[in-house]
Amino acid sequence: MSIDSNGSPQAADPAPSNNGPGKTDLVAPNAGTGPAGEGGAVTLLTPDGVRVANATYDPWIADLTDEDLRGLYRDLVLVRRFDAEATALQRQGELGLWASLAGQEAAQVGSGRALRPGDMAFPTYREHGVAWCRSLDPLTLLSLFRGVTGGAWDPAEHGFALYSIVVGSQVLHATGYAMGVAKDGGEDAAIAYFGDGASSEGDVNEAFVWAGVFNAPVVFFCENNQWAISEPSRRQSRVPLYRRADGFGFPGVQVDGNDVLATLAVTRRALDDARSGLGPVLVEALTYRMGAHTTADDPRRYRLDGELAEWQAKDPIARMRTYLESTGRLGEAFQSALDAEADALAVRVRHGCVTMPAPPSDSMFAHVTADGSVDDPHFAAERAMLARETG
Amino acid sequence: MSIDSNGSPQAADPAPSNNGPGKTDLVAPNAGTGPAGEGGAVTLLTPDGVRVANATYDPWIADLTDEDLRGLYRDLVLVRRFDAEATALQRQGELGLWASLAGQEAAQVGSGRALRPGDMAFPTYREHGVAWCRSLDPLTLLSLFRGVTGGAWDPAEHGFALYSIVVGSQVLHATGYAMGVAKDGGEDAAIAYFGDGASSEGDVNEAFVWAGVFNAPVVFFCENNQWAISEPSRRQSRVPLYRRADGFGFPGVQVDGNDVLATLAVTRRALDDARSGLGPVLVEALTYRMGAHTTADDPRRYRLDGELAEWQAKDPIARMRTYLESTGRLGEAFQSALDAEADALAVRVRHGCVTMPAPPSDSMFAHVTADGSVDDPHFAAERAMLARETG
Amino acid sequence: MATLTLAKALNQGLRACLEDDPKVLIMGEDVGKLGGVFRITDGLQKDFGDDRVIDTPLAESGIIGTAIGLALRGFRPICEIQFDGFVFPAFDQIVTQLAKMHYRSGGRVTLPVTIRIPYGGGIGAVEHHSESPEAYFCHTAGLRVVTCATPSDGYTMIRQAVRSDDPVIFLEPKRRYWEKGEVDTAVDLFGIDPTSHGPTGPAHASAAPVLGLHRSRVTRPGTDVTVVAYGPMMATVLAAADVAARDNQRSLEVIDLRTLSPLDLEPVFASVRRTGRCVVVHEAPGNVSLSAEVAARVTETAFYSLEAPVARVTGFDTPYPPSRLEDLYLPDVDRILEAVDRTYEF
Amino acid sequence: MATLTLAKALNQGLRACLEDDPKVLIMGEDVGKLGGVFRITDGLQKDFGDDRVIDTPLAESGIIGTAIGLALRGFRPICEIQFDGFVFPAFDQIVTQLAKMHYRSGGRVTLPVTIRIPYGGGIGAVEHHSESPEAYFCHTAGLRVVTCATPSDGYTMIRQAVRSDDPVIFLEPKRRYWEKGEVDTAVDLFGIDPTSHGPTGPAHASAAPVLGLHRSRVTRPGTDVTVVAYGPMMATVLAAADVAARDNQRSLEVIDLRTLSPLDLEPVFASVRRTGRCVVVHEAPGNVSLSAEVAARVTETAFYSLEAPVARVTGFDTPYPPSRLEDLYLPDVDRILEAVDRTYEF
Ligand SMILES: Cc1ncc(C[n+]2csc(CCOP(=O)(O)OP(=O)(O)O)c2C)c(N)n1
Ligand SMILES: Cc1ncc(C[n+]2csc(CCOP(=O)(O)OP(=O)(O)O)c2C)c(N)n1
Ligand SMILES: [Mg+2]
Ligand SMILES: [Mg+2]
Repeated sequence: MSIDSNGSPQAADPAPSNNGPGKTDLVAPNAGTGPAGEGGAVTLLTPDGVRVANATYDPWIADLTDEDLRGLYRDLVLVRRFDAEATALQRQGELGLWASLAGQEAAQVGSGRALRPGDMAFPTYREHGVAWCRSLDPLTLLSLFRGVTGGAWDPAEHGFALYSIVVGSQVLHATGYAMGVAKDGGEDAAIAYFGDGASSEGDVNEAFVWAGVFNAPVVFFCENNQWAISEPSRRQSRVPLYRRADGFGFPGVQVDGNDVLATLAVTRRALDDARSGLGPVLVEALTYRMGAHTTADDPRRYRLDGELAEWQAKDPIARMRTYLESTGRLGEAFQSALDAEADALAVRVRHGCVTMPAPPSDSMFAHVTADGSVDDPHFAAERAMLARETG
Repeated sequence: MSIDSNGSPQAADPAPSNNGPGKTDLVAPNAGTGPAGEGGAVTLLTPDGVRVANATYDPWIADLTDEDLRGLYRDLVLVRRFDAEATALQRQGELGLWASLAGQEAAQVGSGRALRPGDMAFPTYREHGVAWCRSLDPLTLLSLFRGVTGGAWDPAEHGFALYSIVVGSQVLHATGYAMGVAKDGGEDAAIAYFGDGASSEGDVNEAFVWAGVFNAPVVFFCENNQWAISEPSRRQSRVPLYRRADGFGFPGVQVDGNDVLATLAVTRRALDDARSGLGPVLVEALTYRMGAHTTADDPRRYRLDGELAEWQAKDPIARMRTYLESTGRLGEAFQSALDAEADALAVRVRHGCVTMPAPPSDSMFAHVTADGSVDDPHFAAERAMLARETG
Repeated sequence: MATLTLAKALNQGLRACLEDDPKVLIMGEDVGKLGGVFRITDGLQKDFGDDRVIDTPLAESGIIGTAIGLALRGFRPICEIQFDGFVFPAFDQIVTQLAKMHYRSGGRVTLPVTIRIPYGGGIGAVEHHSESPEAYFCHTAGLRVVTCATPSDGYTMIRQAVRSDDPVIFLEPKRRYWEKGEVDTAVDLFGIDPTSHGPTGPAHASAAPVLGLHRSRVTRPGTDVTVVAYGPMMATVLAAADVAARDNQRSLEVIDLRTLSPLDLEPVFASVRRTGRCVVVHEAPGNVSLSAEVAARVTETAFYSLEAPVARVTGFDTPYPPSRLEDLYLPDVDRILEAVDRTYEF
Repeated sequence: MATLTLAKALNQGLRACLEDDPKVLIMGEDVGKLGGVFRITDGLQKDFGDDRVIDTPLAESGIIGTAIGLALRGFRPICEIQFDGFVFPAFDQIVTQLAKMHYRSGGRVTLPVTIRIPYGGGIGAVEHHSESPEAYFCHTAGLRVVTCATPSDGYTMIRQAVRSDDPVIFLEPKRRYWEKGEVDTAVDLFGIDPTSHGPTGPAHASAAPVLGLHRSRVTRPGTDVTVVAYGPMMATVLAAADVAARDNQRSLEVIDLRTLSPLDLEPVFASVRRTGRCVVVHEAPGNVSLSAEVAARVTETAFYSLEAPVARVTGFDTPYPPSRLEDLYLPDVDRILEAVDRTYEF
């Protein structure tokens, strides 16, 4: 496989590329293979940017070319830049709210780039990095947070379902979708994103029941960013979340979610298992929400001393940069081109956001239902009343 | 501990009695210690009525006197007789519905007798055997199925919560109750009964989350009677249900639910763990619903060939009788007295049922809310209207 | 034409749905081998396979949540909720997801999910088996809510509901399952050009016109009082109309709402303008209910025609009582006639 | 007397609840260190410990279900649902368990659980953060539903609600959290003999009488039109009354319902008998809503006093729209005055 630089993954190419990291970079002898307990979270790239060997997962990224690796780095940098711009826009009153992904870029890009075009991702409200990988225009995301739309893209067009705000609800949708894939004989898979907090919702656990019983091709991707607003993840479970899968009879694996390579490898493998009829897999990506829950939140009230610093040392972007630099893969030309691209992206996002037209007032009445042949005079009267009011 | 013959357990007596089965009956060398996988479901009494040794669980019933053992047998016999009478009453139109416990007597009596007076049991709609152990008059149960009450006993009086028809809902109540026990410093425990089907409900899994996180003194007692109406238990999980606990970080154990001694031992241990601050335990009791789901059901439509016969060979009452007889514990006098007691119970139940007065019509309006100081003329008008009509 | 029970008519309607469109699925608890606790899906798994008629795990949120996912993949799931009282674990998926995803997506996503719910009392059941939850769904924008009162409507309406691109809550009056009526199963519901009128519109010209899914019907014409009802209460109201005609010489015009959301009240308004009197009947509790909505709209629209305020006959504002009391709880002929009388007292 | 925001008044009310009774608990998502996303429980965990102010796992059914269990053990839990749109996962526990267990038990079990829900729109939020779900709860027998419009009522009513032996849905108009008003926190709500009037009755004679929890209030007397509202709409209605007085010389009598179930409509009936005109206002969608119920009851009770049908001003029957449209969605002064005008057109 290769990952193109326009943000859409290409069809998988099983042949490992010969200038990939497989041979040259293996400096540390071992790492977790997941399920943890057999060695902890799967890591392929240490916080210091050192590539460590992992017999189980190395083959899953053996095909990556240098260009692919730079592509991943580019994704990380650009989504962080977009995210920072969105946060700034919210502070300036241009967005009603923003849920920052800062700190979670690798978990999102690694898993997002593991997807094939035909797969369907079911996000929460924070998967801007996955949206990016699914070629969704960042401005489309902003239209939701600006209060202009409900988040109105076409899931089928992007392989990316609508943002889901009711915590956990989308995990059942992903499972049903995957059941449908199995029914129509497709080779696609579904991936359900959810947080550590969401793991407590009945819906998420019912999805585990369903997926196990129907052996649905779905990957449950839990971004454990350590917090559900102000509650630490131990308030949701006294054992690591990847272990939840045991109870439902399918594999769970813990991955270093700040390691884009490990996340890519683990998600690819999980998707492959799902596709090949092995059923669901739960991936717990250990990561950290570096910012506030949303721009409405104040993490100073609950965050632990030193925690942010500890996780900053594990920053997903810094480690990828160190790795690429130290292995001579990141030239200055690429870096400055990327900086320019990030700046351009920020400018485009800002301009697009502030010039985004307000929705026409009548749009409030559009698409409440799909069947236009039903006439309802009561509804029509409400609509007419608003039309009169707005002139 | 001893178990009195009036249906109320006495306070625990840790000293093993010296004429208990501990020494004389150990004819088979080993059995499961649960969690299964370490030897399968815990069994202390084989289907042939042979007592097998189990180093882990033998001490938990070492205190049982011969009288206690006969008391357990008596419970099994009487609840089956009551159940059969209720089924007959339903067929004759005296009850609207009946959910038979036939086949599950040992699971219910074994666990019910493991409880202390201060404990609180949270039943489904089928725990007539547990109700018996909690000294609830069988007629009180019938009032619910006759449509005379909503199942209106006082949970606090009996340590037995109301029957719960919405599958799974009561498991959260048990968990909250147990949290309350921990808060008020009590030594009580809660036990939540639920079926294999119920294990799929979000509420049950949320209860597991809660109990784990708050280390609540609650035992989750799943009566896996193989069916949820017409659906086999593999439609709820592809792995044995006791394993669900793994995912939430507390122990799960599988017990032969047709073995009253094993069920008693396993539940006692689980309750003891809960009481001593070790937190929740999931017990999966393997048993079988020998009758229909309820009197409204027709199991011929879905039951597997030979299944009933297979389980009849594992009958919980027959094996206990064989055991008691073969070890000389069941004299004829006891047997015939018990037969007479069963007949008398049946007569009392039948008579009490058919003579049960219909509820006064105004009772429909009683107890909708508790705070009588609120006057609501609208509600009063409805009440007055019915009073006029029934006049 | 065949004489069928409502249960059988629904069963045949569902069979036709499965035949019409390979994307139609049936899913729910015990809908397979057992054919559902009311046998409405009897024989369908045998004939269409367990890939299309699916026994699900016991979790209602899961049923609706996965149905939404299946719909996103292009399927048209028909979900059975076993009894009215067990729809509430699925309430979140219904209200926040199923009802709103089309809107949220700006019309890009359609969720053609039908939720069948046997509802209402009168069968001597224990708690949670006799509820009338329609008000909850009617208050929720984005859902369509319909109910049938006859075998013929059962057959037709389930097919129309499943053809609808909107989520439809399909309420089945369970105590009428065993009542019989004439059903024309040969009717061509969707016409030669199914797009020309939309799935809920009238059939093509050559067939007898089939009433659209979202149309109410004057079931019994009359001149003195307009009585509005639906579902399980229709038979009771028609019986009351018989008694009124015989004992009081009063001619009741009986209207079957059929569609509870959106409401189709034009026939009601027209009727009230003629009769000047209106009684609305349902067995759901009265407080903040459909009868309040109908009363409010009728009053607003036909204020000067009304000789008396709209009278409401409903279940009491208590939980559904133990079954030995349900005959007193449910509106009956006397209570309906008493309300009719009330409209003459003003 | 102190000048407090509604948020602070509720906070102080909750503090008093915790002080009054050691069995009172607060539980919900983020209610501890964070003090809730609206800071209504600010400082309470610090002062009362995490055994009494409990951050729960993220699962609403779990919150209500375990609160029921805690109540069965003798506690009085106050549950916070973080936003209106997130109460639906708990709907089953609320509707089938919390509301009905007292009835089911023949009065032997009481469940004094209070569920606090910040509700309503107007804060520029994303989907599910601006819902008005009161109709669902009002339609459910066994629940009590109340809402406050002022800091003073916030302080008093939350204490009364927590004292009530019934489950109470306590709706807090979130966009009014930061509006200020006078609060008498010294008021002795329950009197010397708390049993004499019940927890929701008037205080003992020596104090200024405190309005019972289930009483509506004439907030602004008037003579021409009766306007009924509650919660977040009260401020809007009062503003409309100012404009009407100034621009049209019309005197609106404004009634704050406060208690949504049971309704206390005697003051409304009395008012309408005087004014002959009635407008009911809420921001929840109109279809099968509280305004329908009020309109139906007012019409039934005061039919011959009415000069015009009761007018309803409500949110539209759409999902709550994206926030840039919410000002057009929510009833405003103009829409209320337009409805007032309508009552003169008949
Ligand atoms: C059903 C539901 N309950 C509550 C909320 C309010 N809420 C929004 S995000 C959030 C925390 C989610 O935590 P987590 O699942 O860990 O995801 P994260 O925000 O950390 O990415 C809460 C409680 C919600 N959106 N949905
Ligand atoms: C929430 C809910 N959904 C559906 C039902 C209908 N129903 C009653 S019992 C039952 C099967 C329960 O199976 P299980 O949990 O295994 O218990 P068992 O009846 O076998 O004892 C079903 C589906 C219900 N009571 N509650
Ligand atoms: Mg999180
Ligand atoms: Mg079962």
